[in-house]
Order: sequence, then structure tokens, then C-alpha cells
Amino acid sequence: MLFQGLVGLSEAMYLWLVAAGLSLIFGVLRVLNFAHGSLYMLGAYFAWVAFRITGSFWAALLIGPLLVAAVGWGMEYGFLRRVYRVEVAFQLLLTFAFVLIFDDLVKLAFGPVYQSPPTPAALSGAVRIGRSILPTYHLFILAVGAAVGLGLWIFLEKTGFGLIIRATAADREMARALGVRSSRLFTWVFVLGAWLAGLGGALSMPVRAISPGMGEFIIIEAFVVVVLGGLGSLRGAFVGALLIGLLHAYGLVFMPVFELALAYIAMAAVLIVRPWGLFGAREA
Amino acid sequence: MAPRRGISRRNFLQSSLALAGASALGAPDALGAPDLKLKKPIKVGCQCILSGPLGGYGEFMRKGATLAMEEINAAGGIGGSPIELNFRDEELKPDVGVKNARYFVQDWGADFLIGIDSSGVALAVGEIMPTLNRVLIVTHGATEKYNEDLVYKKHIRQCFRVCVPVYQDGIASALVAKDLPVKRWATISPDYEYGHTSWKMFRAYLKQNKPDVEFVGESFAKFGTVDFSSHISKVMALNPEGIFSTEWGGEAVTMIKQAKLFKVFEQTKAFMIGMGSAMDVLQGLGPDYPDGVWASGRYYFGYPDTPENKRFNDSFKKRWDTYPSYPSETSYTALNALKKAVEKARTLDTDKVIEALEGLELSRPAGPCVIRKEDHQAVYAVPWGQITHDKKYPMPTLTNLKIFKTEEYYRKPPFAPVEG
Amino acid sequence: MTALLEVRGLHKSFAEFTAIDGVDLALPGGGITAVIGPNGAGKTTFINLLTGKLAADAGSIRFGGAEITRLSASARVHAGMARTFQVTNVFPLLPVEQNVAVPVLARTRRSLEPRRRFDSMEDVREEVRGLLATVGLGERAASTAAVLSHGDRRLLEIALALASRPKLLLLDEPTAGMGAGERERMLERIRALAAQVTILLVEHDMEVVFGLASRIVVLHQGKLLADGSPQSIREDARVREIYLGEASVAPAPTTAAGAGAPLLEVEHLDAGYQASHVLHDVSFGVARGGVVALLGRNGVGKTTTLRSLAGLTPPWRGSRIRLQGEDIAGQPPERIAARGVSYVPDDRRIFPDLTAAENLRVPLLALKRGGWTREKIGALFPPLATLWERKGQHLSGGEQKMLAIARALMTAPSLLLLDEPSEGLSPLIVRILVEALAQIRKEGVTVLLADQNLMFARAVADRALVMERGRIVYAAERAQLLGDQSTLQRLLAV
Amino acid sequence: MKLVASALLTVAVLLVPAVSGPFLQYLVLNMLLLALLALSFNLLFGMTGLLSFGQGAFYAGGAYAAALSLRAGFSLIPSILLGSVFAAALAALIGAFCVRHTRIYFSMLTLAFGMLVYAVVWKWTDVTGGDDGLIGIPRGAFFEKPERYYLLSAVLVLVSIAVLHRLSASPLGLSLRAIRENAERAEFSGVAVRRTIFIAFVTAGFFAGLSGALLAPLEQTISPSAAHWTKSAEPVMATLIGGPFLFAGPLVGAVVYLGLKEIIVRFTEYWLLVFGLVLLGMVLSFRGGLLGAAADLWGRRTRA
Repeated sequence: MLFQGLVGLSEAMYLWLVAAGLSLIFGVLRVLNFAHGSLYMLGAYFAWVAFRITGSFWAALLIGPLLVAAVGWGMEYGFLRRVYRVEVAFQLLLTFAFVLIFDDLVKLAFGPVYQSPPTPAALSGAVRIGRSILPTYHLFILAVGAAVGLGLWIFLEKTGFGLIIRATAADREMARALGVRSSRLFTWVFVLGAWLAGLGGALSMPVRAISPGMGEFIIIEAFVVVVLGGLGSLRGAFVGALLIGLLHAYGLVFMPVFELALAYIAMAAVLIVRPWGLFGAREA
Repeated sequence: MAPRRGISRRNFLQSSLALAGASALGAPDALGAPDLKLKKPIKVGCQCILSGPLGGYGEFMRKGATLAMEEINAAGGIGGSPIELNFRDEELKPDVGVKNARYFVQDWGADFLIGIDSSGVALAVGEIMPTLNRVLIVTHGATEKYNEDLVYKKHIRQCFRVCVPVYQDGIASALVAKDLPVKRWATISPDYEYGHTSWKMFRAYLKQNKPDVEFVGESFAKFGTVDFSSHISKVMALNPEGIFSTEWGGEAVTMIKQAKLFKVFEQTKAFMIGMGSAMDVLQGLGPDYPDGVWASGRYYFGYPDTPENKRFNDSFKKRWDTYPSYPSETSYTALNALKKAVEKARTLDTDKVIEALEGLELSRPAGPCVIRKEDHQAVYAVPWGQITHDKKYPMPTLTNLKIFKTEEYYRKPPFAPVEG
Repeated sequence: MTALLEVRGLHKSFAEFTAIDGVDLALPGGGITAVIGPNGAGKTTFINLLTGKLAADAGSIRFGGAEITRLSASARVHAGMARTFQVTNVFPLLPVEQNVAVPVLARTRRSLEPRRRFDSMEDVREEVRGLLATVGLGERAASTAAVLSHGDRRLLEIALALASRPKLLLLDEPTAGMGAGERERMLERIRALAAQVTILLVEHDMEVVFGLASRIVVLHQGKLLADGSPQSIREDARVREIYLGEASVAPAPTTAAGAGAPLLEVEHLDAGYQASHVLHDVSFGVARGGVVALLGRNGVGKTTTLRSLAGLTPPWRGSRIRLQGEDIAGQPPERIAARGVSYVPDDRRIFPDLTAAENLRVPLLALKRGGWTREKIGALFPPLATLWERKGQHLSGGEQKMLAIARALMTAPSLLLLDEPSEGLSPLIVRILVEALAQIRKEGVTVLLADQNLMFARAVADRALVMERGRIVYAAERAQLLGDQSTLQRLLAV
Repeated sequence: MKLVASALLTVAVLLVPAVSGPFLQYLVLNMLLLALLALSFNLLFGMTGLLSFGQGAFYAGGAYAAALSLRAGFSLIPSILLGSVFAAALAALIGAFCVRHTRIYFSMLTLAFGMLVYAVVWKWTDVTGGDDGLIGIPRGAFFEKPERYYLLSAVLVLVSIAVLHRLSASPLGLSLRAIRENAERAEFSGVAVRRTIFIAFVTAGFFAGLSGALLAPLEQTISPSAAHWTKSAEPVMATLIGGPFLFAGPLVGAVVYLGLKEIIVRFTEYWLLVFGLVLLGMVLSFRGGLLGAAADLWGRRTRA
């Protein structure tokens, strides 16, 4: 039974990577990026292309997310920054337009068929845990998720750039008065968020079928995670992702009838009791 | 707003090339089709899933239908009238399907409707066919309710289907399973009607044939599941000897890849997947597809070994540079069935064409086939087989084919409820 | 006869901060009572508790003989209590007449009526017209509230409050940010209203308070300090002290400043928020190396002046702000910061989740340049030296204040803008601050500070500018600051 | 002017069956139903300032209740009414939780409840038919003729639009706008804010339900996708396209949204791409047209 939880946690890691970027972007830019799932999809496709060219999974893992980061740069620099001052609903509509555009562009470029390169040999083994078998790839994902969590923590807590990000997220105006060039910072934060989503997509490439529209399945769950954990809180996104992963894994065993609804039940329950989420800042 | 014209004009050259291949199928004499003085062109509205993660299905359907149209038109059309096709995205939503059907008939002027991937859409569109009064030939949606309820019980005569329904997934599979050395079965299947029904049928018919089997567990995955790890570990914890699955499309690809990571194929004696021989799954998994998995579909390109099938495969490959998937064959067949029925009825009148279609015998790529009068279901055999990797093909193929007599697994009127 | 309003043992704290600490007050009804007190005394919290915007932690509020402590805000309105807000609070995108129709319909219990058109309800229209005439907005009935002048919007707010036909009207700084003419108009209206309704007034403008009130209540640090007639309050020594500051802060010796060209020249600065015109043609200069104090009571435009200089509230067209000869008016705040202007807001704005040390690093990282070191800061503000690793949110108010100043100094600015440095600080911290400012100017930093506390200004500044209603009305050189302060006291005290 | 426009619209809508083919008639009815859904959504969004992402729940609630009632043998008009009332009851249940929330929290909570309803509809196969939905919804012999059903629906939608329009000009409408503009000031003007929002929520649920209740017999089928968030996004898009600040905005938006989609799919299979680009252009070029006027107004408000 503990094993089932471990599997759930490994599933949660993809969600965590997407939710981390989503939450980071919301925390600093105050924009809810509907197209974040599409960036995850692009991560998978770019990594796949890189894999086909280089033949190396590791090269793909490096190149794919970087290309997504470049797309993120274009999105922020070319479009999003024009709408920071308009109502949230229109920002949402803008990012939704990107969902539609990316879906079809991917289909135009790669066709609607499933792409799925083989799992890298080094990671296709498995380890025995008691009577159960856990794939090496799942261990790898757990390690990468934890490493990214740790890396983000170090980045935000221990580096200068991270400090600037935290300061700007907390009080944009004061940060600017102290000299923070917020528009440049916004671009970089968006690029980082896009990179995280792209990494999630690239990691999913060898173990999940890649297809246009694959981002739509993950974006709403990522929203749930981010809202559950508290908008803008990375710790919240991490805990939220783990929670959803565990809920899913154990929900399948104990309450399969509710599997479809569990995440939403959790979200509604948290919102009713603590509207600002588990780790979010309470707004006045 | 001019409607999108059929592909025929743009691809006229290719159509001419396909001419030779066409002569053998459907019409006995390609250039000698009788001129029935029907309206020109004959319009066929096609809908299938063209966007999102399952868009590959629509793509294969379109390729099949387009090939059929090109061949038929090159051979003089249906009774002298060329066919024109129009494709619309059904988005897997019943309301969109209904709207498309209405558009085709009421605005575009469709004479026939074919296509539909989702069972839900097939049922919804089928339901309004009396109003639209056109023949609808479903090429993929597999729910048994379509032929058993809509046609047989509710007498909606306009509804036909040329693909094998869930009988293939749920009943023929049981015929395979009864000879396998497996007593403890579990399933990972889609959490909707299709997944539940096929599992129910599988259990019922397997139990009949092999009373000592046990069904130890089930895990149903919601539509849009991107990771099956939890489902796999849940089911594997119950120690099954065989896994039965009706996941399809990208979800089948993901599920099998992940099952492989979990060493499911080493730990179990058999793995069966109803839609596993669909071309998108074969291509999607490629070298990752484990040997020995039992797979089937609604048509498998390698069966039967007949001239019709070979010709179909050859022209399909020539035209599209890929092997056909089952929606390609079923949509190809749907158009050829229409041609044959119209030329038999010598009119486009819906009632007459229905009469001509009822009991129609076809020699389709998938083999000999008859459209049953009672429920308008095309009856033909599709093999189950085991995955193998044959160097001759760029993707995995099936070996050790098991073909059953259709009487053994096609449910028959009066369609008694499945006990399970 | 029971009092109209009876408050007993009212108590309210926010986290560790006690805003209202056991206040008792009875209003018999009739007349105008003013609540005054320096910044942070708890005046607005008090009104918020009375009107139900905040829930009291302890104590009771009785109104018209009935207990209302637990009623919702809208229920208190129905009971006969209406209010205005410190920051103008109307329905900006609705026309003026619809603004007023909202409370009229609510009072007559028709807010939820879905069937009739509200503009066809003759009685409502008539009453709205009457109310607008009462406050003198009859002409503007069809205008959108957002386009009204600031003064007109404050009048509209009063009309909104009156529409509820209150027995008690609570006005929170009704003349804040108004021009002279507008203010006169407002005073007349309030005086006229006093004939019909009991008024409780919170106000900083002492001319307004003494021109209107028949009774004055003084709050200080959440407690009731004094209560009596205007005359008795004027003569109350404790009241004088809290307004003008402790006499114990000795003036620091200052070197003569002003050699060379002025560092900062402000000319014709006009600024404000939307339709609210806060600063009117403000012009002054700050000499290099000097410490200039902007004095004035709350709401006279000191903060807006500093924010305009820092680029946070963009100056209006035609304003000129020259820093070392270059015009910086209208530049974004980060650009201005890069030019060496550091801003310390009155509410400190410490990043709560960052440690003290991290707070200090933000400007260094943002501007990519160094200046002061942590050691130097520690020498300047000894209490901070042991707190580097504590999170901003866990520092006390005084510590936060020091940290905010330290943060602004880190990049060695040429101009330091200090908003209300002495506000709410203990005498000990104030002394540290005075010494620190002396040290800061020795380092060659020019300081422009805004404060209400005359004694503090006297201790640190070599020049003082007094603001009233968005204008600079008086300039005092060091000699006047130290010598005869009668004019300054008149302008600043109660 | 407005009167003339609405009279013309009414006449045009009622004349559709007389002058057009069945598909255009069907398309217009679809537009009317989306317009009604969007108008009900905008009662919360444009008027009250609350972006609901779960109107699909009430739309589906109305559709399923009406469909079940029809299948149980009740006649058309009572079934439609029943559907709307059921949706309003559902809205009351959900609204009790939602009215305490504002801004993004309100949106997310409505999204959560919407998806809960979706899950219930999907799983409660015995009643709802599960993922296949309910098919073969009868609408009675008299209304079997599409023109008759069209006229009935069109009249009901037009009456609803008139009711909503009246509501927007009523004291209730004013109270809602006051809450949107400044909820605190509304409370201190004596408006019981939460109760007022609750009433708006239930009213919006009622009309969303009516839209659904009219859809089910039109399609003669209803499936869980009616409750999915992608359905809830449709009135949001229609409203944003048309402009949330004018009463007619959602109406115009619904016509533009469906019309545009219908046109695009006739030209290209890549309709997502084209539609996405059109949306992108609309959001970025606020300054002109109906949408622009509304957005400018809105932008000014947010800066306030």
C-alpha cells in the first residue's frame, strides 16, 4: 500500500513541474497562464525532435526545455506584456488563444499521430520493493522532481536573482522603487516558468504518448494544484502536487467511483475553508 | 462562404493513378459503371475527430475515405456521378456531431453521412437520423447500443455500421482468452461505457467458456489519463496472471509503455488489448511494443491474404505513404458500400438505398462481409493476434492470428442482456 | 434618556498590535463631535468598529438603545448609522444619481426588486434630486462619478451617507485633499447637516475641527486621552505634546549646507490620483548635503510629494523635477532609483518573507552596485546588528523602520526620501534615528523627509517647508526652526 | 434607437423559419441559446464583477432535468420549466458556498463545483446515461416540427432577454452594479451584499438552466460535455468578445463566436489555429470596435 503512494508521488512530479512554473508566473506577474499546459506539450515535442536529431535522450532533455523557454520569451515579450494593465479575464483569454494556436501548430508541424521514442535503456530497468516493482524511470522522475524542487529552493532562497524575484512577488511597487527593473524580471520569470513546463514535457516524452492537445489534460489539474497550495506559493505547488498525486493513487484503490472528482472535491473543500490555499498569502 | 470542396479536384492526378487499383473493387467493371443520371456530384458528409490527442483517428479515416473517393471517381463515380466529400471535426462532442450532421444535410446538401469516432456521438447523431432522413454509416464508434437499440429496438432504419462493434473487443477476446493459460484476469480500461461494456462482455463470455476463471481486479482510467502508473500498480498488487485492456489511441500507447516499465509483461502470462493492432498504436509504440501481446482492432492490414486486401494496402501506401489503420478501411468500405447500394437501388432515395444496403454482401479489404438486415451491422471477421517485430515492416505486426467464425461472437437478435 | 451611541470597553488588536485599547464613549445625540489624534492613534479603526467594517474583539456598542456589536454593516446602516471613508469611496462608473439611488433603494427595502425600472420610480428620483441639491451636486446628476472633481466626489459620498437617513453620521476626514474653495463648501454643508443629524467626525485639519466641533475626543495609541470642549483640548498639555512631539529630543549640531548647485529642484509639481488633485504647483529646492523637512498634518500632500519624486505617483504634465540638473519627472521608479534616489515609505514596506539581511540585499542586487556595508548599517542602527537573520514580518515597527532606512542607504544614494521617519516610534528609537540622520548627512547623503513631528524636524533638519492642502505655505530656515516657533506651532498643532 | 433595434431583432429572429433553411434556423437557435447562457453569465460577470467558470453545471443541470422529465412522459413546456427551476435549485446549493468568495477564488470555486457536477453526471449512469448521455429525448408530437420548436424557443429566449434586460435596469440590477463597482460602499449603503450576490447567482443559474433545457430537446440528446469546463468557457468567450459592459455585448459575442467558428470550419481543418489568431487579435487590438469600447472602460476602472 505504501508502494501505491510512491507511484502516486512519481506521477505527481510531472504535475509539480508544470504547477511550479504556473505558480511562479502567477506569483510575480499576476497572470494565470492558461497556455502552460501547451508549453508542457511543446516541451515533449521539442525534446522528441531533439531526440530524433541527436539520438540522445539526455541531449533531448537539455534542448527541449530550452526551446520552450525561448517560446516563453516570445510569448511574454511579444504579447503578454501588452496586457498587464487590462482585466484578468482578458489576460486569460489571451493565453487561451495560445492554447488553440499551439495545438494546431503542433499538428501542422508533426501531424496528429502519436510519437513516443523508446525509454532510454539506462532508465528502463526496475527495482524490486517488497513484492512490488518500481521502474527506474519512476525513481528517476522522483529524483528529478525533488532535485528541481531543491534547485528552485536554492535558486529562490540563496541566489540574488531569486531574492529579487521574492521581493518583487511580495511588493512589486517597493521593489521597483529600490531599482528592480520589473519588466525585464517578468520576462525572465516567464521564461523560467516556461522552462519548467518544458522540462515536465520533455521528461514525459519517453513514457507518455505525445500528441497535440496533450497539454489540456494537465493544465486544469495544474490549476487545481496551484489553487490548492496557494496561488503564487511554490511550497504550496509542491505540496499540492503531492497531495493530488496521492489522492489519485489511493483514490483509485479505495474510492474508484470518485476518481474523476477527487481533485475537484479537494479543491472545493480547501477553497471553502481556506480560500487563499494551504500555503498562500491571505489577501486583505 | 463557399463550402470546402472535396479533395478530388486538387488531387485529380493522383486519382487517375489510382484508377487501375480501383477496377477490382466494388464495381465489376470500372469504366463501365452505368450512368444512372443521378444528381452530380453525390455529396457525402464525413465527420471524425480531427483535433486534440485523438486527431490521428480522424486523419486515418480521412485518408481511407479520400482514397475511396478518388478510386470511385476515377472509375466513373457512383452510377456516373462523382462523389464529393466534406470533412468536419466531431470534437468527440455529441452536440457538435449533431450540428455537423445537420449542417451536412440541411445546408451543404449531403446525400449520405459517414464517419464518427465516438460512441456517444454515434448515438446522438443516430437519434436524429429520422429527422434528417439520410443514410448514416458509422465507421468507428463501436457501442452495441447503436445497432441493438437504435436500429433493432427503435427501428431507426437510416443507421448502418461497417465496423465491428464491441463484440470484437469483448466477446472475440474471450474466445482467445479461454485457450490461454490464465485463470486470474484483471483489467485496465477506459472509465466510460465502452470500457465497462467490453469488460462485462469479456467476463460473461469467458466465464461461459471457462468456468474456473477469476476476475481479480479492475482499474478504470478516466478519459484523458496521461499516466497509468497508479492504475498499473493497483492492478498488479492483486497478482493477476493476465491483463485485459480496451484502452485505445494515445492512452493505449502510454499504458503499454508504462506497463513495460513496471515489468508487467514479465510478471503476467498474457496481455490483451482490444484496439492494440490499430496502426496509430503500432506506430506509436514501434520497437517498444512487447512481443506476444494479444491485440486486435476493427481491421488489421495483414488480414486477410486476399487480392482485395493487397490492392487496398498497396494503393493506400502509394497514396499516403503509410499502412492503413482500421478507420481507413472502414471509411473506404463505407463509400464502396454506398456505391454498390446506390447502383443496386438506381436512385439516391433514402428508403431505396436502405433496402439495397440491407443484406448487402461486400467483398471488402477486411474480407467478405454482409450487412445484417435486422440491425444494419456489417458482419465480417477480424483477427486477434500476437505482436511481433518483423523486419519487413517499419512497425510491429501481428502473428499467430486467431480468426473466429462471426457467428461465434456477433451477438444476434433479440440481443438478450449480457449477464455479468 | 439613553445616549444615541454608547461604547463600552471597546477593544481591537491586529496580530501583536493593539489598535483600540478599551475605549468608552457616549454620544447623547446632536451636535458635532470630532475625534482627533496623531497618525496611528486608532481613529479610523474606531470608526470601522462602530460601523461594522471590523469586528470588535471585546466591548459593546449600543446604538439608539439597542445592542449592535454583532450586526452586519448593512444592518447597522438600516439601524441609522451611515459613514463616509477616508479615501473617497463611491461607485466610480455609475452616474451620480445612480450612486445616490443605491442607498435610497436600500433604505426603502427595494434593493432586490427585479421587476420595476429604478429610473421610473418617481419617489426615488425625487429623493435623489433632493439629496443632490442638499450637497450641491444637482447639476452633476448625470455625470459618471469617476469624472467628478475630488471635492465633488466627497460631497457625493456625503449624499450617499445621507440617503440612508442616518441618526448618526460618521465622517472620516471629509476635507482631506481638498482645495480651499472646496473645503469651505464642505464646511458649510457639514454645518448645515448638523441641524438634522448627529455627526461624529474624524479630521486632521485643525481649522476644520475647531471650526465645526462642539466636543473633541482625543485618541492616542488606542486609548482615549482627552475628551472635552474645543477650548479645553486646545489647552491640554498632553495633547500639545503628542502633536508637537517630545521636547526631549535635542537638536543636533548641523553643518551649513547648500554649497554649490542644488541637488534637487522641484518646479510646478502637480500630482494626484485620478480626479483627485493633491499637489498644487509645489516648488522647492534641496541643497546638496542638506536635510530638508516637509512638515504638515496628515493628508496635506507630503507623501504624494515624495512618491512623485520617487516616480511612484507620476507627476502631471508640466511638472519639473530636476536631479543634478536632469529632468526626472515621469521616469519609472527603477530608473529614478538608479539615478541615486532612495525612497523610504511611511508604512516601511519591508518584504515580509525576506530576512533583514535579504531586505538589504535587494537594492544592491537590483542596481548592481554596492555602497554601504552591513557593518556600517549596524553601527548606524545598533538594534539591527543582531537581527540580520530575522524575517521582516517578525521585526517590530521600530526595527522595520530602521531596516527600511538602512535598505535605502545600501546603494549610497545621493538623495534619501524619508516618509514619516518618527511616526509611532519609541523615544529611544527616535534618538537613534536623530543620530543616524546626522551620520547619514556626514556621508554626503542629501535628505528630504516628511513628518508631522515638529520636534523631530527641529532636531534633524536645517530647513523646513510646511505644507497645507497640497501647497507649500511656509518655509523656515534653521534659525527659525530653533528660534521662534510660534508660526510653525500654529500651522502644525491643534 | 434601442427600442427600434430590439424590435428589429425580435422580428428578424421570429422571421427566420419563414425565410431560411433548416440549418440556418438551427444555427440561429444555437446562437440564441448561447446568447442566453452568456447573458446569464454576464449577470454575474459584467454586472456583478464575478467571473464564474462553472455555468456549464447549471446549463447541464437544466438540460438533464428537462430531458429526464421529457423521457418520463411530461410534456415539453413544463419540462423546460422544470429544468430551469432545477438549475436554479442547484445554483442555490452551490451559490451558498460561492458567494463568500471574490475574484479568482470565486472563479476557481465555481470551476471546482462545475467539474464536480460533470463528474456526477459522468458517473451516475443509471440516471444520466453516463458518458453516452441521454439520447432520444422526445419533444412531443406538436413540437416535433423544427419550426414550431424554433418559435417556442425563440420566444422563450426573447422573453428571457427582455426579463434580464429589465432586471439590469431594476433596483436589483443597480445593486449588483454597485457591488461590482464597490462592494464595501454597497454594504455601507445598506445593501446586503452576500444576499444580493446569492440572488444573482441563482437567477443566473435559472437562465443558464433554461438555455440547457431548451438545448436538450433541440439536439434530442444531452451528454456530460454540457457540464465540462470547456462548455463553461463558451459564455466567457462570447461575453469577452462582445464586451461585458453593454447589455447586448454577450448577445453580439455569442453570434460572433458561433458564426466565426461556423465560417472557419468551412474553410480549414485548422480551425483552432485560425480562431486562436482571431482571438489574439481581438485581445490585443482593444482600441477599436464594440469590444474595444468596453475594454477601455474596464481598463480605466481597474486603474482606479
